[in-house]
Amino acid sequence: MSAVAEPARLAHRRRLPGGIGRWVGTGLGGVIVGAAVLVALLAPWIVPHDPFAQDLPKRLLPPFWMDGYDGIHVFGTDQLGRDYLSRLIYGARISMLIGVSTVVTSGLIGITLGVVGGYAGGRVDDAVLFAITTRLSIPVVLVALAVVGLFGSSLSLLALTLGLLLWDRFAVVARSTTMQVRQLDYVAAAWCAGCSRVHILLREVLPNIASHLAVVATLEMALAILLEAALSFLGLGVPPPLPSWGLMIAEAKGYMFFTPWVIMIPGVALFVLVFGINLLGDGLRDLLGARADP
Amino acid sequence: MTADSVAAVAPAAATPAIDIRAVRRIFRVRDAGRVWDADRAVVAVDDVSLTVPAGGVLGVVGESGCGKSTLARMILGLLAPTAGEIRVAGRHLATLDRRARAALIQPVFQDPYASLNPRRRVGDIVALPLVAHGQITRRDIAARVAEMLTRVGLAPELARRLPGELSGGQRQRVAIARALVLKPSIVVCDEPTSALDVSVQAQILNLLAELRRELNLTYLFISHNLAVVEHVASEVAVMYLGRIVERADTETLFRAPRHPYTKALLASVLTPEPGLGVPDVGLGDTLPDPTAIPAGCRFHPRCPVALEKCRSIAPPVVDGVECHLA
Amino acid sequence: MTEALLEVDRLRVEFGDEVAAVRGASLTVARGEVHCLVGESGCGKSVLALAVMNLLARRGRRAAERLRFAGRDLLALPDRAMARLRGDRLAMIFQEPTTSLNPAYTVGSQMIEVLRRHRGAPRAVARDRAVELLGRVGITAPGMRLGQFPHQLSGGLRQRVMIAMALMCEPDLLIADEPTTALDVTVQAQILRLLAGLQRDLGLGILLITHDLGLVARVAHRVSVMYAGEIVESAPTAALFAAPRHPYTRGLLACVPVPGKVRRDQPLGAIPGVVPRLMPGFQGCAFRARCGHAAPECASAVPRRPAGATHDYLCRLPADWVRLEPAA
Amino acid sequence: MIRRAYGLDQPVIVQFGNWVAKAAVGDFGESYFFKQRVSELIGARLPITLTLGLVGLAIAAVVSIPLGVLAAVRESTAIDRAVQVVALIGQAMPSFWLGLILMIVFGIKLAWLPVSGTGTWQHYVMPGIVLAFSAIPALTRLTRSGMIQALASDYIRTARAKGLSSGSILIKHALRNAAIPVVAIATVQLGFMLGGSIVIETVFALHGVGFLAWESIGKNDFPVVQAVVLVLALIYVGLTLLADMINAVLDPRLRSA
Repeated sequence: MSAVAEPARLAHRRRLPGGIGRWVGTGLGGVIVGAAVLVALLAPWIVPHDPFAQDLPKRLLPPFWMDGYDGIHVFGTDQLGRDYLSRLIYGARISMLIGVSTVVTSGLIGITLGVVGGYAGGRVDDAVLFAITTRLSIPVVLVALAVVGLFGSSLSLLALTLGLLLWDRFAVVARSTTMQVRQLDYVAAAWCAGCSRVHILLREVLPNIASHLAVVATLEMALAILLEAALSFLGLGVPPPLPSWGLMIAEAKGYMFFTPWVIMIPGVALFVLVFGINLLGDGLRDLLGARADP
Repeated sequence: MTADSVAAVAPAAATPAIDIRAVRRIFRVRDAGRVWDADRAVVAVDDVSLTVPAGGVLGVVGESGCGKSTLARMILGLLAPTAGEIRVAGRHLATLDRRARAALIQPVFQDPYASLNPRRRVGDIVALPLVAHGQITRRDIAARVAEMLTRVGLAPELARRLPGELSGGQRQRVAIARALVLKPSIVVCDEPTSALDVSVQAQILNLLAELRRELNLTYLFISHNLAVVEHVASEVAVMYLGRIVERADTETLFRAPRHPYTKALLASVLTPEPGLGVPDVGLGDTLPDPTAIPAGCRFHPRCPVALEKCRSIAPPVVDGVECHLA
Repeated sequence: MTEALLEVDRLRVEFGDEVAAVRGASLTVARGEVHCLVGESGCGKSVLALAVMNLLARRGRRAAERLRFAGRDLLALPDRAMARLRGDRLAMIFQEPTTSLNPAYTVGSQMIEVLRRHRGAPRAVARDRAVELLGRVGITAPGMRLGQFPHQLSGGLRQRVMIAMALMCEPDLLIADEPTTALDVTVQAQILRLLAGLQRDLGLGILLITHDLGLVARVAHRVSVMYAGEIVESAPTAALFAAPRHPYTRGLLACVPVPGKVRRDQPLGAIPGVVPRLMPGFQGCAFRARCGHAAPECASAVPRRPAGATHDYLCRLPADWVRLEPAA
Repeated sequence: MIRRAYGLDQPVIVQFGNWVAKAAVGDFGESYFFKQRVSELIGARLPITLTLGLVGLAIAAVVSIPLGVLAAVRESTAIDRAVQVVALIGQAMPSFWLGLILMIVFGIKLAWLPVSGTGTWQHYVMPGIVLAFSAIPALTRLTRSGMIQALASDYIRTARAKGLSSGSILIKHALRNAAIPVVAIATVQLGFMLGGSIVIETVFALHGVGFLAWESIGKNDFPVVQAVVLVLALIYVGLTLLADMINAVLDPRLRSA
């Protein structure tokens, strides 16, 4: 064949950004997130022991890589003798639940506000902008703590609170990308073609900002998981005896100078999950050519 | 006799395709990042009236920022005029519902990269006006899309492609197909070839001319390129800082321009004739600023023949020319 | 014969293994001449200029038989020495005056740093030179303009500042890449008159890159027509417009609507198809897919034919084919 | 009786209105637990939190700006990837956990730094580092993307065509423009860091307003909590205004019309 490339074809083929390293990173992120989803879904069937069953004589048993491993509790036991691996698996469930529900709630609020403000402009947009600024001025951790402190801790309250607090980045990104897309001529052409506003928003604008929003979703999910852990660590998140990773670290804190692995195991789990979500988000950002900065 | 009585008496053929009365558009702008500043008013289009007869081609020329695109967007219904009224085929644009408007008037924009939704297939893009119009079966839509694509010189198989797979010229053909699929009578072409290479520009201009003859279309053709306008338009309106300063049929305007600005514009057209050198347009280095329109004749700060009265007294319009000296 | 200022011989530029942007282009700019390089978007004309300046993007690779400026071999010049040459003997201005000036600094500071860098001139001397040059490019109240930021100037004024800045060290050659494309027509005429005047008064050589044949006809001494990375025809301006030989040049000229020349309601001449992007290793004439005179032999190496002492073109057709076959 | 003394028998909206009216003149009422004016409590604790925030921001800036510049200059190379991985690690690190780890290593194993408390400058080192971790990813990415954008801009091409030295191109022409968004975000980031300091102050028992708020929530001492939320929100608003002003100084386009 000749070496003439059809110009259009060439323009369409996107150069792989970042090379092999980027693909490895994205793949690793995908594997971590996929594994976490599986573990969370299958938790009741894959736990080796009852995560809530206490066995006080078997307190603080070391994990398999340390001397004194008993051959039964792979990651050892906690200060009440509960199987650490089983609690870790149930903890993944809590993290994923909080992550997903927060993203759904905050995504709905933020995307609606951002798209409407960005598309309508004028006073509507001023109102949206004011809402965003107000929200940003609220210290999230403190308000979430106060809400839980006031109404008592429960998993659903925590999920709802975080969802109502973490929509700002969705709104900012949805607003700025909508404003960009809105002034493109294909939106004008759709208007001239007789399309309704709803059609234009759903069919012309949303598909073209979706990639940016997908990246924001990963960032927010990671943030929500970290916040839940932090709140639980402070004792005002998920109530005991639920095995939130943050709560596990808090409960183990008193023993950490003698048996450091009790905080290492849930901490590493938390780090790896959040790292995986962020890796996936980073990969998405590059593959879709999206951006998540305001 | 008022326009209404004309429309009542004469058959549709005598109704102008586009009829604009005293249209004005003011934008409120705020400097970026300066929330504490008050908005400033920018008069983009100032008291413009014009008509385009059915089947005619009105070329609108002028430099960037003169208001020609704002005018086009008002006629397309994308922007509401601040004052004045716009009629399309004898009907008030403001009272038309979106489907009726779409069936009458359609756009072709400048940048074929921004005017096609990158996430939709070519077939869906061309079908959009038909889908929005409703009452047409899917099979009919597919047939009309294929017919339209062929008509603008594209293979019907391209319907399955995404815009990203097409060249600039092909994209502009898709945009033209979308504009014509509802069989409108008026097409507003806003700089339709400015983003294209000369060889492709010629293809698109030829296509637009062909389609106009066959479908008996009316064009409002906006361009900054006088050579292109001379080639396609039957009448020309020259805009300067939001006003039409000269209006004439194409031959008269190019043979005997009367407004000093039109003369300068014509003088700056560089035809491929070696040895003529670059003309001196004599406009000085002040440039028009739509946020600070001068008193009197708005062209006087750049005008090489301005008189004292041009500084303070707004010029009258005589035979379509807005100038004290015409 | 006049002295050759810039000699480019069989320059090749490739970006990775995917695109050959310039494929053996040759041209010579004489001292004090306006040489126009004309072609459609993507033909490689800007890449050629950037390759001469050694300003290619990091993935760009250049190679040539010869690349000489004022007798110096640019290919052998180390990067540091090349940087010393740029802005001094060899200046360049760009298409977008709006984005080509740094928004964070005043016009004056951006002009002054050129003279300070290349001549080590004291600030006051550099400032005087900047004022003088701003006046020279037709800017009124140059002293006041020096203290202004780029956003306070119009597009036409910014391009004049760019030109003045390029002249700070009295260069021998100015490369101007589509300097008027972003400007209004009336401003374009002013800028072109300015460039033509500078060439005349200062004996400045100009390599002017454009897609506008009208502009070429009015300002160029010599024209090189570029297509798909090659110079397909090169001639003195009058000769090129009087008797273009390459089918692409002829097609391009037929495409341009000329007021008073082309009748309305008659189609313009058009070149069918689109410009191809060529991979490294492409053989034969790049225009053959769009050419009405293509023959099987066009797929193999095409000869460069003379059509006079300083006129040559890249085509299988003999020099007298134009007379044999009058323009359609 | 106690309910009436604190006005708690009135409708919520009236309570809130009263509180806002008093807060506007700097009167946040009295703490239920500490039996002390809330404004005095906060006034005593705020300097500690502000010090922690500024230390954190300083560490973050010193680390992330050079990293971001380096990554941009070496875009799409192994160095760039490494910097981005560092940013990802920072983003994924739970701050309270990092605090505990630092305590084990530097406080107990190496015994270089105090584990908790407020007394000396050493008390701010570990909390400062942990707090910096929360800002480093954002600042590094922003510096990197700002520099990449600046380096790809037309005015950098002009600077190269003018033959300027690479140092002048990088620092004077590119970094100056890339700094505009970085400085603005860094200012706002300080607001977020103050809000986030509650976790770190609690971990290190650093007696700032965050620690105060945490104690008060545990004791249902709501006048204090309300006041801390309001003070942090006001500081955030003040910082956004400051960011706007800094932007106006750095970007001539915003300075004059």
